[in-house]
Amino acid sequence: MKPVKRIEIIIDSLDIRMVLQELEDIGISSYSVIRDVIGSGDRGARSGDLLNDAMKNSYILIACDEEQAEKITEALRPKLKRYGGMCLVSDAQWVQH
Amino acid sequence: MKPVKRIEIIIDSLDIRMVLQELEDIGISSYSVIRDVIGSGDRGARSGDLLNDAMKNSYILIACDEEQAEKITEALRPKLKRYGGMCLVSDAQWVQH
Amino acid sequence: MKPVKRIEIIIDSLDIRMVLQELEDIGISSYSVIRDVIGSGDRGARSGDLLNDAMKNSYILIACDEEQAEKITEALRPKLKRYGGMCLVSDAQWVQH
Amino acid sequence: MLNPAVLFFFLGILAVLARSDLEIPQCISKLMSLYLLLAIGFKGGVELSHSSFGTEIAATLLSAVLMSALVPIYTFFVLRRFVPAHDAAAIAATYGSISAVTFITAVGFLQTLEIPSSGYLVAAMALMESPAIIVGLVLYRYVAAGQDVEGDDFAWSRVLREACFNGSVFLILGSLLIGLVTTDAHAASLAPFTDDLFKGVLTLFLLDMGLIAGRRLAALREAGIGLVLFAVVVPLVNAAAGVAITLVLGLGLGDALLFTVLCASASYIAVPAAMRLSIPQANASLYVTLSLAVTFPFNIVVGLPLYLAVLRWVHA
Amino acid sequence: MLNPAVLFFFLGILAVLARSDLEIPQCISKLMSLYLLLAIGFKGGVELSHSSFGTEIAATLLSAVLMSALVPIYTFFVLRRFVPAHDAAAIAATYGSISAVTFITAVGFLQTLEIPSSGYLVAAMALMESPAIIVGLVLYRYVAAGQDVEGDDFAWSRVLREACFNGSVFLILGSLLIGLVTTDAHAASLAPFTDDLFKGVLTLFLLDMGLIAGRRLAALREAGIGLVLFAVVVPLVNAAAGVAITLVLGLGLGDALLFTVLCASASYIAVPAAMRLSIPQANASLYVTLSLAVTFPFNIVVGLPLYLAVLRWVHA
Amino acid sequence: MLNPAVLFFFLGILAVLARSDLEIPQCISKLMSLYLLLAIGFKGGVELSHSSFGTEIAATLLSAVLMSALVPIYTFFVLRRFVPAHDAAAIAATYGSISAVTFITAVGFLQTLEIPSSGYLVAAMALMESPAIIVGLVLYRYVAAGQDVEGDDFAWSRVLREACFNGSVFLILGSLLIGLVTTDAHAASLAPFTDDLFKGVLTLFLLDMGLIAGRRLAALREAGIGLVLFAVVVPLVNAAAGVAITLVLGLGLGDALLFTVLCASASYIAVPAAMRLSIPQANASLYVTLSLAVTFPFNIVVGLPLYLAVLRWVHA
Ligand SMILES: Nc1ncnc2c1ncn2[C@@H]1O[C@H](COP(=O)(O)O)[C@@H](O)[C@H]1O
Ligand SMILES: Nc1ncnc2c1ncn2[C@@H]1O[C@H](COP(=O)(O)O)[C@@H](O)[C@H]1O
Ligand SMILES: Nc1ncnc2c1ncn2[C@@H]1O[C@H](COP(=O)(O)O)[C@@H](O)[C@H]1O
Ligand code: NA
Ligand code: NA
Ligand code: NA
Repeated sequence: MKPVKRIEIIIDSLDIRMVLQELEDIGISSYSVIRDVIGSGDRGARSGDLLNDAMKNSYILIACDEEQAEKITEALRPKLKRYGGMCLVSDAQWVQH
Repeated sequence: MKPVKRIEIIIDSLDIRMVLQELEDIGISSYSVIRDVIGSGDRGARSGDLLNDAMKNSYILIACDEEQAEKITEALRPKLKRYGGMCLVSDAQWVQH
Repeated sequence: MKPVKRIEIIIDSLDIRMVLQELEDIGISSYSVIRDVIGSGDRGARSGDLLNDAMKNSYILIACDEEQAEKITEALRPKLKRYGGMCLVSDAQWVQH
Repeated sequence: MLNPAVLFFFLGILAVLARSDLEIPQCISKLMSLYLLLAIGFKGGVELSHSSFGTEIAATLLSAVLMSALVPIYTFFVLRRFVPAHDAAAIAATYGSISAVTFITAVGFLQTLEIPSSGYLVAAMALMESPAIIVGLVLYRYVAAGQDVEGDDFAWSRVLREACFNGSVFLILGSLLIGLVTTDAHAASLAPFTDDLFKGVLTLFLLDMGLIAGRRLAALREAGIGLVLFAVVVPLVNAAAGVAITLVLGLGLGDALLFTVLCASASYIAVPAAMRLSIPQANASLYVTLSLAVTFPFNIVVGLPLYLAVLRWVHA
Repeated sequence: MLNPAVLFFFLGILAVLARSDLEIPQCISKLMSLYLLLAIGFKGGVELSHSSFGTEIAATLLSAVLMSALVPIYTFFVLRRFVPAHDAAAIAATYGSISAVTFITAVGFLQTLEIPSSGYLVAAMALMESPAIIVGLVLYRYVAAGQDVEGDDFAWSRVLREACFNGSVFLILGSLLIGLVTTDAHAASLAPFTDDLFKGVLTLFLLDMGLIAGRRLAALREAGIGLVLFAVVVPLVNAAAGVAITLVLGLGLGDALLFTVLCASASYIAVPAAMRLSIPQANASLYVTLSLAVTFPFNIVVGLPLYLAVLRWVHA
Repeated sequence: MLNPAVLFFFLGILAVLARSDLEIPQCISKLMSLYLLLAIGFKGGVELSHSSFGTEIAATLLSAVLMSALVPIYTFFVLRRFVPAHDAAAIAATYGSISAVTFITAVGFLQTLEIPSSGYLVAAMALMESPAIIVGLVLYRYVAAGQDVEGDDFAWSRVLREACFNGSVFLILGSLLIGLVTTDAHAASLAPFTDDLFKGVLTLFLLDMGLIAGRRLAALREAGIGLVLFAVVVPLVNAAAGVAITLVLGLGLGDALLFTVLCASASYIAVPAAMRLSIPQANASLYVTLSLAVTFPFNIVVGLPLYLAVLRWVHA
């Protein structure tokens, strides 16, 4: 098992394309996305019940090494500031295969 | 980055309103919810295939400080005892923005 | 609160039955599943937009003790090798109820 | 008689047994059940608007409510001998309440045989969902349970709201009322949706019900032979009571069949949701499986033609 | 006049107020809105293919675009006195743009009254979505905002694409063009889908809109009485302007109503999506709530009959 | 000839190219494909119940199975020169199997031209899904693969179940059998659902297919020009073989077209699912992209009119 950083991002569903583009730009090509997430935060409730993806969040999970984690959080910080959302970093072990 | 507690709750979808109400009551207004979760536990399989939300779970993710985490787990303990489900607490770093 | 291992598995949706069967075989009967996960990895993008569950992932979350975690990762390793996917292990506290 | 809708139900069960990956996403199940409830409620309301509200209707609705309240009582005392009080109460409520899908299948059955029925039976259906839940809870809390129920956060207000305003009751009653006040011109403009598609959607929906019921078959073993028998005998007893009541009330053949089917059917939508909140100790897998994997197929396959034959015989 | 579609809208609101768990999954909402946009676009195109493109059509489309561009300007300067510039710009764009659902409800309303209308109004609808967004952004970025907009990653290309190629505009215009080139035989083979089901799907969809609007009612308090008044008065002002324009253009009654309704309606699909990307500071809850929970119900309940009465009076 | 269904397919592709956010949720795609499979199977069964089972039918079904088994063999040996054995086997199985959507589009195409066809071609379609999968696997495991396949947890039982009982095969065959035993009165009561809506749902579904295919276009570069050519030439070769067989069998024009289209089409539902389980090394993106983004559009746009013209010519 290999120690990795586990990055969780919650961001507006409308911004997901932009974030994935950002990840690609900094060379991250492995990630997982859960598209339908609702919630509540500083910008109020997001109930996910409109006719499009406005008012809905998505969840991104990335397992990567420490250096990449650094890059990702640096790239995301201004986006999170501008568009809202949340980003958590924690530790995990990657089961090698 | 700021150290935070990362609380994960899995609970019956029918109870989700109640849990969110409980969170509001103790002053937690930031959380994320994934509504369609299936699973299996002490009370058997939950296949999520009925015509309503019976037999289905929801997942709640909360990033908060240690004190709030304490409050949340205390408030949830009796609910989990009565209605089933699970609650995990782990450590994470919050990317400040 | 009781320390537990928190196992996260991301695997092809078509393989989910097989993985759950594997879990049952080694005596794990408590788990949660999120069925609709998309992503990208070594085997390219998985956009989840075909007419069946090909090209889509599922997410499994298991809280268990260390010994069980060992068993699970050992059982999954060859599957992950053959079918792709990812498995992370991290630490958490189980809120007892 | 080979009704394609019923055959699709069996196709669904077969798909599960053959371990096929045939599957209908839950939101599609929800769409179909929303559609069927809206259509049946609306059509019931439109029909009702053409009939005059008389004592027959009032007597039928009253009998429906009474049946829904009485069935849980006798079944509860029978069940208590075999299962814990919380399970007995939950199963009793299940059998006192009704299954909208069974009712809708019966309406389709009558349509095919061109036997007329009245719209107010839809109102009877909606009224029969809640009394059983309330009676089941009263039995559990005041008759059976000891320290079990002390200090829990039970609130009648929440349970009553759940019992009376749950989605399906709300939609049926709402659609019925809207149908009642809708002009014939408006109703006609909706007919391609509410009428013409009805049988087809019901067919696809029964395929889905077959898949759902099939997946529950494995849980039957857990329930045991005694409860499975219960799930066949109680509908028959209730249907017999229903037939007797329709004779007293003097209902026409179609209405009598619908009334009988309501008595014989058991809930798997409203009751499980209400029980989870009010008797969480009860084993949901048990009561859902009995009503969904035994009583529902029994009613639509054996029950419908049987009840009709009996009604034809006693009405003659 | 008791239109069942409108009654179902109220049933949805009532379900929220009664705290019923009635709910329509989001993918079903999407299915219904896809269907309605496709059907309305396609039928508009087919009708258009039977009429000759003349100056009346060109003048109407031009007026539509102008209205969509001018409304945000006056509303922006009104709003700036009460709310921050970013919210003012977002709300202004919201009211300059249109609501496809309101338009579709108006088409259903005309069908019931058997008042004819032309297909090119569908084109007008599609053309009115984007100008308001662009004008709103120009006002915000070049008129009002100071250091707010410096150094952000704003890109007109991305916003224009969002404004012009968003899913609903794209589907309406695409379906319109396809309808335009479709032969009558093909159109007839699609009619059971695009025509016969239209009213029924609209009815179920309005139930859903009622649920969605109902859930937003709580947010009205946050908006305050001033903005709620705004959400009723501005549609009336715009409708009055619309009526005047239809007189100048000499439109028939049905077309005039549709044009008026477009002017009076406010967006809650395209604009929120575009605003999120371009003015993320704006409070989405504010502008979505005003258009969805105030202006939309106002237009379909009070507006439609009112505008029709006025148009009948001025056209006479 | 401007068929709106095909135009909607292009609208979908265009939406992707224009980077519009137009999107159809996956569960809606599933609903539409469930509906289309059920409708086509059921109607096929009903038609079949009116025809007598003779040698023509038996010979056609046998030829269909043979084509499905033989196509993978020749394509496999061609492909092996260009791609690794696991990809060759997976692509070979893809082209031996069939695409239900292409078949359904062809049925719609015939309906529009009012060319009659027989129900048993639906059975042929269902029978052609599995043999190709099995032959592809045999080739891979016993002809090509070396140490690759040693020690893996491959189980024929699991793969055969997947190949024969996968959701779409199961639903088509089940619906066909139910259609076969359904009385005309029952079938008529389902017609507004199974017949009248068919073209409309197909149209919306092709919009969805356009979106899905459009998203795969980017992956074509990865496949390379050689494989793209393969994805156009092999359908033509198989179609030619199909035409020859229909001449030998003496099929009518409509049946001949459907048979030819089955030969020419390539799978993107059943085969990808089966390959994932049995040849996980194969690059799914490759074979799905070829069949979905090249062969499928080629068949419905160029193929259908071309094959019909050729068949008309040879049949004359
Ligand atoms: N502390 C938190 N814990 C969990 N989720 C959060 C938290 N803060 C924000 N979120 C998620 O991020 C979304 C946007 O947050 P905000 O920008 O603060 O409104 C919310 O709708 C939540 O889904
Ligand atoms: N150890 C566990 N790991 C992951 N999920 C669990 C675990 N235990 C319970 N769950 C989830 O919580 C739900 C209710 O659990 P229970 O009350 O034990 O039946 C289950 O259906 C699972 O989704
Ligand atoms: N480093 C990672 N972080 C997050 N998710 C991953 C990662 N690697 C793989 N995955 C997920 O696992 C799936 C299969 O991975 P792979 O077998 O590498 O193609 C991907 O589609 C992702 O959803
Ligand atoms: Na009953
Ligand atoms: Na407007
Ligand atoms: Na083929």
